[in-house]
Amino acid sequence: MSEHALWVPFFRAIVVFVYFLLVTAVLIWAERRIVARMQARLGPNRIGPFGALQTLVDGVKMFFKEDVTPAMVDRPVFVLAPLIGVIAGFLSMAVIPIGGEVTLFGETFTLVVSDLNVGVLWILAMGSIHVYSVFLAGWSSNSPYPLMGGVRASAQMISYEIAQGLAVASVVIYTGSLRVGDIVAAQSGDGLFPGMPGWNAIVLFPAFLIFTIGMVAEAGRPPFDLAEAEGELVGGFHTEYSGMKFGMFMLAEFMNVVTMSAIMVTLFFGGPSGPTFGLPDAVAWVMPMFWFFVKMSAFIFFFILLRGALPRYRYDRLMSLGWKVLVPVGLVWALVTAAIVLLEEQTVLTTEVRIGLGVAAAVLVGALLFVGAAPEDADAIPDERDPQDDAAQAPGAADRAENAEEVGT
Amino acid sequence: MAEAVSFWVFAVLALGSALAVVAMRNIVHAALMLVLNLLAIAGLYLTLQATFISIVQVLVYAGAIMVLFLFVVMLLGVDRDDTLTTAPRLTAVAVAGAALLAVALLAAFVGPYTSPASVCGADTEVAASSDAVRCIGLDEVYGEDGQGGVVLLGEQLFGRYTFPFELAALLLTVATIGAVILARRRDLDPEDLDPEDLDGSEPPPGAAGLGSTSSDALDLDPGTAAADTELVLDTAADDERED
Amino acid sequence: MFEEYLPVLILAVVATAFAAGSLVVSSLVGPRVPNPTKLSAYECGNEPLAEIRTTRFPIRFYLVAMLFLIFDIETVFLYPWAVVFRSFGWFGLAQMGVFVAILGVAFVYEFGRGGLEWD
Amino acid sequence: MFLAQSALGVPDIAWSSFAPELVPTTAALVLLLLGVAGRRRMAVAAPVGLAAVALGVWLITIELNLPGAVAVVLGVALPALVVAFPRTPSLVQAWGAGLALAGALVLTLWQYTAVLAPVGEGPMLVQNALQGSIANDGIALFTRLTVYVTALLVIPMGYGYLRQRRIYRSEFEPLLLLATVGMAALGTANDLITIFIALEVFTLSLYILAGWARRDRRSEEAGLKYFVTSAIASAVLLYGMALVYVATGTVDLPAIGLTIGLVTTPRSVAAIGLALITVGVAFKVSLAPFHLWTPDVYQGAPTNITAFMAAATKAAGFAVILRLYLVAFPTLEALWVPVLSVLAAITMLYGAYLAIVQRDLKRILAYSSITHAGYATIGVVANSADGLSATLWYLLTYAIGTAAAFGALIALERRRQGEVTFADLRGLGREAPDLAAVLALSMLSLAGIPATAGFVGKLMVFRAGIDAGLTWLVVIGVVSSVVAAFFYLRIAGVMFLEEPTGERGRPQVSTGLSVTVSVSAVLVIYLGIQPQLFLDLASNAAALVR
Repeated sequence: MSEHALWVPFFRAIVVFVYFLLVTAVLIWAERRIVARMQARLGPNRIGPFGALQTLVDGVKMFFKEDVTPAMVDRPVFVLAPLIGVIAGFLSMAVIPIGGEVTLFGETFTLVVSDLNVGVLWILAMGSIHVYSVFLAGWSSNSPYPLMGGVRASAQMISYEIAQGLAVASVVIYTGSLRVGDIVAAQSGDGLFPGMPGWNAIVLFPAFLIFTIGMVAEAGRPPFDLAEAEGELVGGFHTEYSGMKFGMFMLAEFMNVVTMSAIMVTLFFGGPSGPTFGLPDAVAWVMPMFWFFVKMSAFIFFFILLRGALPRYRYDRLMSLGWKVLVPVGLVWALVTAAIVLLEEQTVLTTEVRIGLGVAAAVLVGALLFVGAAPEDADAIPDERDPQDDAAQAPGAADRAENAEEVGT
Repeated sequence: MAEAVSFWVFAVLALGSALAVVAMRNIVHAALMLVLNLLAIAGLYLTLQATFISIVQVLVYAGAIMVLFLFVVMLLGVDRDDTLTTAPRLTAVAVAGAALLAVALLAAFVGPYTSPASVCGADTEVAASSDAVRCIGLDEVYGEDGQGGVVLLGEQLFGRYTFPFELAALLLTVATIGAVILARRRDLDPEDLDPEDLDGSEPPPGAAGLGSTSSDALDLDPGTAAADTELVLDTAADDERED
Repeated sequence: MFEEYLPVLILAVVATAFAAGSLVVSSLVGPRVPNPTKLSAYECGNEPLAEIRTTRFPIRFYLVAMLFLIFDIETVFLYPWAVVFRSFGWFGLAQMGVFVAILGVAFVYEFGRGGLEWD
Repeated sequence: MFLAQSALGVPDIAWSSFAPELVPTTAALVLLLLGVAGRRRMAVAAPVGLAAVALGVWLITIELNLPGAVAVVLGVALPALVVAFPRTPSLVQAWGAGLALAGALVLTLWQYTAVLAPVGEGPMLVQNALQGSIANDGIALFTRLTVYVTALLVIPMGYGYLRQRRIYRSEFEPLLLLATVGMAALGTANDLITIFIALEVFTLSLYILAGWARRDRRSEEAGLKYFVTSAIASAVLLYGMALVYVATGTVDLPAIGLTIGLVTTPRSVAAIGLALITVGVAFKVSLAPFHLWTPDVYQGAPTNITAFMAAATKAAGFAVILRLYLVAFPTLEALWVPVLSVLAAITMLYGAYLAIVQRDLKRILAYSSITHAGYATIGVVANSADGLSATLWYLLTYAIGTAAAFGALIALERRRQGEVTFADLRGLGREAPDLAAVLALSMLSLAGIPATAGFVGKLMVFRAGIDAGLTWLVVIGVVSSVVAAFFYLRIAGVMFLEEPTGERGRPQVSTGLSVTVSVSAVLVIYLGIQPQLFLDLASNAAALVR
């Protein structure tokens, strides 16, 4: 990385920070409007044009709300938990390019906080730090619903972290670099035939599917918002939170949607790359930002649609989906990707063969995915154990008595 | 300059949090301090230019191992007043041992690495003249790859260390078996318990003794068997609590 | 190196300042009217149970965390491999294939033992 | 130099260098699958068997007849076993594991005769394979022999026992096989990383195995205690290895051996690393004062697992000790020889002394195993070819004697349903003369009475010690042997000279158990009166990859 003037890093960091904060604010408003539309309501429409300033007003309102800290909480951790969430959320955006090269006051640089050489791993690492926010919020509240919600949510997050990690691994295998800049650059060319975008989402379709499911689960959004299933767990891990601390969790949650969409666009849809329509250079630098925003908005919209359209998943199904389907499929797909890469390198495959291979692989993995995701009866191994076991293990009651004793102690 | 500053920041952070881990009374607070310690170590790796190792440190240690740790704390239902106490005598022994090791390490490192005669000392002429390869920064070793050491690491891991790499798969397999066995309540394979099996075509060695001497566990009479508790982890599974 | 991480550091500082600042400001300007009910645990209006912390969680969660650790390590091994496997060709693929196959056996075993069931 | 040597491109895989481990590894994975396959056992067994047969045929066509034959036999045996025991999958597991271990033994011998000593009589070659991860030399050969023989003895020995205690699970054989593989790999490991991972493979398996009897508090305790102490020991060992790497810049043992002598190597760092490594390995082979976990763990663990732990871990542990000290740290001899000598002296005296005051036979054998670790260390500190072959030989005889002793204990324990004390031995010579004879024989061998295997071992170790000028240590060893002989002979005496007390059932000796204890008894006598073949092997095997 070449040397820049000292203001450049500050500029990059602050631009990205403000960018994502604004997008998050817009998302909160957009979600309320769109979901309202899906439910034949109006949604917020008083403040600003189409109620667009509603989020701002809500944010200000948060400051003037009482911040109740219940008596039984573990204070330092109780305060720390929402902070971790927000900070990890912002940091995971550090490697995402929100636009192309820009020239400002004689300095030319890419619109990204920093194109770290461990790029994609940075995203995953911040995701794994985010788990602490949820877990610690539940633990420090010292109250039943948050505790369960926290453990549930963190178990869900770590389960899908594996699936996501495997999907990202496929991308890295295909690209051969961990650097986000390289991954974006590798997608900027043509796809299998001229005119088709070289997006990873097409070539690595199964990985894309896994990542899509994984990102919804990671963000804890409907239909995978089990952690705060209000019917069973009230608010989940943040039940005991109020005021600005609650606001932080809300911010982190919505920011997660933005981050996940941005990561998705970066890894699978070519990031800010896109046609410039032969515009003059003076204007062309806007196009990457435009493309990035459009693509990201599409995924944010997808998140909102999911929320509006789908009922909540059941927790056991959710965990089964993650472990029994996504993890094995992700592993196999990573190896298949590597095999395809090697084939590409060693023999000159014709376009037809490539397409054929890709379709075959995608169908195979897709089929696995849907067979696995089918209702439980289809894939459950008949459990021959239990009845025999209870019969054979004569003092089965002793087992239970033991438990009772143990619980009592 | 930046390197020195970040080194000192992370080093102090690492030391302080490590001390806090042993000093904290609340187990979750101690665990959080350990997380901080691991992150500080990751920072030290970063200072060393080993960015890949650094991020893996965050992913695996802070992101996975400590999460497992916290889950186990939840599993055991550790009360917040549950303090970690050690007998004073043991504490004294531990402190003495740690101090001894610290002094030994200090002595061992300070001598060879800082004296003017040392290849790693400030005296660059000595460093240049002798076998100074050990004193170059990782930056130069990684030099070419520009990926924070991941290329170098990969080439070593999959070229030179093929055998231990595959052994690691066996290690993880054993760990999986252990986790499943620990988490399961039942001791036996039910199919093997089926009495018909025992009268099968070829009686397993020792089956003859089953009926005559004992019908149940060998080691305990039924009364104590019921009282004898299983591992806490096992019975802690208060299965219906969650739902 | 330093150049690369300086913006990240700045971002971290800005994010921390934003988050912590919000909390501080809200604690300054927000009202504070405590009462015993507010300060007790929320249990849908029931009298709070006393000792939530002695609750033990199902062993399933432990198993999930353990498996997460195992497969996380496997995933972490995939990254350096992903970057370099081209230079090893088919041998590289076979090497990771064996690794994944061995863990695949562990995975199938676990599946068969019901370790992935959430009952 | 900086990060070991750089080996780019496709590394060379010398299959023969780890061929013996491939069989039990594959078997463990297949048996693991079979254990959960339920009614679909054949769907696992048939393709695997077919693949193995195909592999075997291919091996035979390229003139690798013996490995090919092993693959074919095992490939045929697997489906055959599934067909033969349709209702008792546990027997498939036990037989499968046994056959795999037998295959591993055959391959070990094939490797020795075909690769390492092709002429037969000439000095053994050493093989440095897989870019230095594996060294096939005398240590590797003997570790493999000891470990595979022990595992082969333990499987039939424990089958009935586990079933009767109702603690049999299908994971038992896979775990035992994986532990065996880990130990064998440790015997061949020639760099610090491989050493550590192999060590963890087998200790992790043993943690699980030691806590196998979930309903038995003592077994739980054994598992937990072994886990905690051994994990700490592993951490200390790893710390030591890291320091050695810091000092030398390499993880290859021969390279460490070369580098550590250079003036540019900071010796003080290497010395601290060596000290930590010594603590770590002393824990693993339970040298006093790092033996505190041993009695409780050996007593609590199910007896067949104790037999395996006592016999096989010693072999693996000493393999790594020999390799570390003789290959990597010969230039630091002045540091480790006195330390290890003192440890050995303490171990021999302390173990023998504490064994006398025990009442539980498993505890006696535990302290006996500690004492024997001391004797074996004499061969290490002799720091010579003789010492090396003496230790290797000693571990083999010790393993067989210990396996026989624990086998006899299993029979007694099954009758008694609990711990076995001296009272249970009274008059055993009259009730069950065969069992008593085996137990007595193994005691004589462990005591080192002439005409048993143990005698030859002790003789060799002591001679190596004297040759190395460690007379004081040998004197302590002799004193310790005399003390130890007291309790060994007391066990034998109680069985034959005292009257039985009260009504007791006959000891339960299953077929598998009786076969294994008989085989071990025969081996004990055979190695005692006809040691020449193995002695030649041992002295021939005193070649190291340096």
